[in-house]
Amino acid sequence: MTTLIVIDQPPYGSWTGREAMDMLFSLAAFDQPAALLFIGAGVNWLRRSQNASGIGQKTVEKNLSAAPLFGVDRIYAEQAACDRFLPDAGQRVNGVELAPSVKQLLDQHDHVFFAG
Amino acid sequence: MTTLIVIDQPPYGSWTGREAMDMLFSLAAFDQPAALLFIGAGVNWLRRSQNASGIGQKTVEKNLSAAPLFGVDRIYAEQAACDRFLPDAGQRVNGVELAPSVKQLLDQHDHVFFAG
Amino acid sequence: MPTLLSYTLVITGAPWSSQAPQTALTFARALIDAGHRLDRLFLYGEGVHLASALSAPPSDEPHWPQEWSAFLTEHRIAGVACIASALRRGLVDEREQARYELSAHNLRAPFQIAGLGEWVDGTLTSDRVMYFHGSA
Amino acid sequence: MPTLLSYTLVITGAPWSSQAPQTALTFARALIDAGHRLDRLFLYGEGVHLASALSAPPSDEPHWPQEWSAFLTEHRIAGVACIASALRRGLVDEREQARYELSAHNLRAPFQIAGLGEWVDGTLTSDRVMYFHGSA
Amino acid sequence: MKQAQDIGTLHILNKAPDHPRFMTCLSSLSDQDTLVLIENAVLALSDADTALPRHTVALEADTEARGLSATVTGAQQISHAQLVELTEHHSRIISW
Amino acid sequence: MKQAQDIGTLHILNKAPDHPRFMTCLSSLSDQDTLVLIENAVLALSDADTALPRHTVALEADTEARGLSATVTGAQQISHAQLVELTEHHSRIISW
Repeated sequence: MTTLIVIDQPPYGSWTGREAMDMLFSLAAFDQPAALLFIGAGVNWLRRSQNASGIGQKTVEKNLSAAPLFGVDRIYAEQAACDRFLPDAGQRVNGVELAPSVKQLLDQHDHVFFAG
Repeated sequence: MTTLIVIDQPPYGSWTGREAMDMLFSLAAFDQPAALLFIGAGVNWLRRSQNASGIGQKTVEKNLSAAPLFGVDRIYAEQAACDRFLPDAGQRVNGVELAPSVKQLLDQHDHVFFAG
Repeated sequence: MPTLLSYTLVITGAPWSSQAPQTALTFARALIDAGHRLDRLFLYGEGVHLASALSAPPSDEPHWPQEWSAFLTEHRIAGVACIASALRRGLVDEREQARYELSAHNLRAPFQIAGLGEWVDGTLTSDRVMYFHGSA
Repeated sequence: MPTLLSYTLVITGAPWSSQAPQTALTFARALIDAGHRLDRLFLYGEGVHLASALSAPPSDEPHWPQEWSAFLTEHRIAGVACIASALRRGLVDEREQARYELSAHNLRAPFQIAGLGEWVDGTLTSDRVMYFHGSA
Repeated sequence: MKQAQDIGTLHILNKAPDHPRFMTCLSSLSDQDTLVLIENAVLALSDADTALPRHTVALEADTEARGLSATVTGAQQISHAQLVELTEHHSRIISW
Repeated sequence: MKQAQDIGTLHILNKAPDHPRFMTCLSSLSDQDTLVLIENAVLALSDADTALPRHTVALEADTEARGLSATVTGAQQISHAQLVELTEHHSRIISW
């Protein structure tokens, strides 16, 4: 069974994305294949050079870069949302695959759920 | 000082609108002039014939019809949002004034805040 | 006659900021009435507030923590609040109270506190996993 | 030199579901540093969770209830959680615990529980009233 | 990766029509999928700006609460028992 | 009903650009108003689909958190101390 977790909320404004990452890592810890998809304003998770110390939080970039180490299969980002918020590939963290069709990606996974 | 409370969330899906009504009634209890403005999907508060017993809640229509009794000055609804969700005046509860311009209404009040 | 199925329900929306606990409860009752089995209710994120023992809404308002608690007890269904979500948001049982030297515990019976492994187990063993989110 | 002003801050967004408690705290520190006065912090709706005495986030995460509590205590500022919002959501002091025969109380000092009159008073007497909502 | 009994996906949507997730959901449906409107999403039935897909149903408790049950023409109204039946017949369910 | 010192309203906006309240806010501004982007709203600075008004400022702690502080050109970045100053000079403040 393959699981896809979808994040459409931007980072820092709420905790839902972080808690979805915890779910992702739990699946990986139990050797369950899992991937992550950022859509809409959620793609702002993927911007380089974040520094959340001024708002008293930990930078989410570190959570993300840990994903491959924890056995997370793939990190996808909606193409249209990247065109809107992060058009230049150099603005994005490494290892992100662009998804031209959200629908197609949803169809490829057995278990799909949103981060709250 | 006149206060305008703005509700842009539909009823039942959350408690913010109800809690904003409590704020409205508190102002009125202290003889402070207060009015209510529904915008966007919030205009769905104003539909007739609601019956929330099947979802275990009290129907908000009753909260609304109490407003004039409690000394609330006016109830406004954004014209464009009504055109979208409640185009027929007969669908709306009594005593609602249509506001063609949200901006103008905000400008007419000293203290403006949103229901959460 | 349909095949009987097992379900895991996950609630992430809080009572009084979402309709999720109420929708999930009506759904849970309907699935039991249809002869299916509810393996587990899992509370995550803001959903953990449903397990509060201290909620005291006005008597003419719904009391979702109480209603869920009665339902879980009647049908002997496990209700689990995720430990990480719960600790952040101030929902603790006696054990966590002691561990973190807190002044009280406020977890409503029969809810328990446990890790995300309970949710992973649900995704692996229940026939259906359904999520009840907030709508904002 | 600017005129010194008085402020009432209202938080409606919950810790861990919104940035509101953190934004409001940084703003509150800046207004005190500028010589202004904070009359009162008023917690409403989901914002009442900021007054939980039982929050226990991981030690490397921000602890907003603790930080706000320390700030209010240091500057002798009133922190008020709306009673109706708080009772629904399971935030109670000793008095409400007794009145509703609950198993515990979980209001963090120096927060108090009081009615919306405190907020109305803020709108009438403070020079500025500012709202910190959730962003979802 | 699809289930054996491929009758499409059951999409359960609870967001109001002006929520960004609402449109993402609508644009992610296949012809054989079924869309269930619950909670705030039933307001789409009264929304002049929203065109709903063919296989749309709405939870009656939610349409009734919002004063819509008498006027709805765009979707069949279903009970919670019928929603349970839909989940019996769809092994793939997405909650939006 | 306007205050004596009429320099416009201070609008403090914390919603992401795809939130319905974001557009309502932008369409409710007058020329003499000031818009402060905080929290998720600072993402508008990187949003190809949003045109911001002339008097827009953004809270620097929030642009930095989101990796935007180095690239922002559409708005002045301000500290919390400067936000306090703005609230000194505006008796009329709306938090969106």
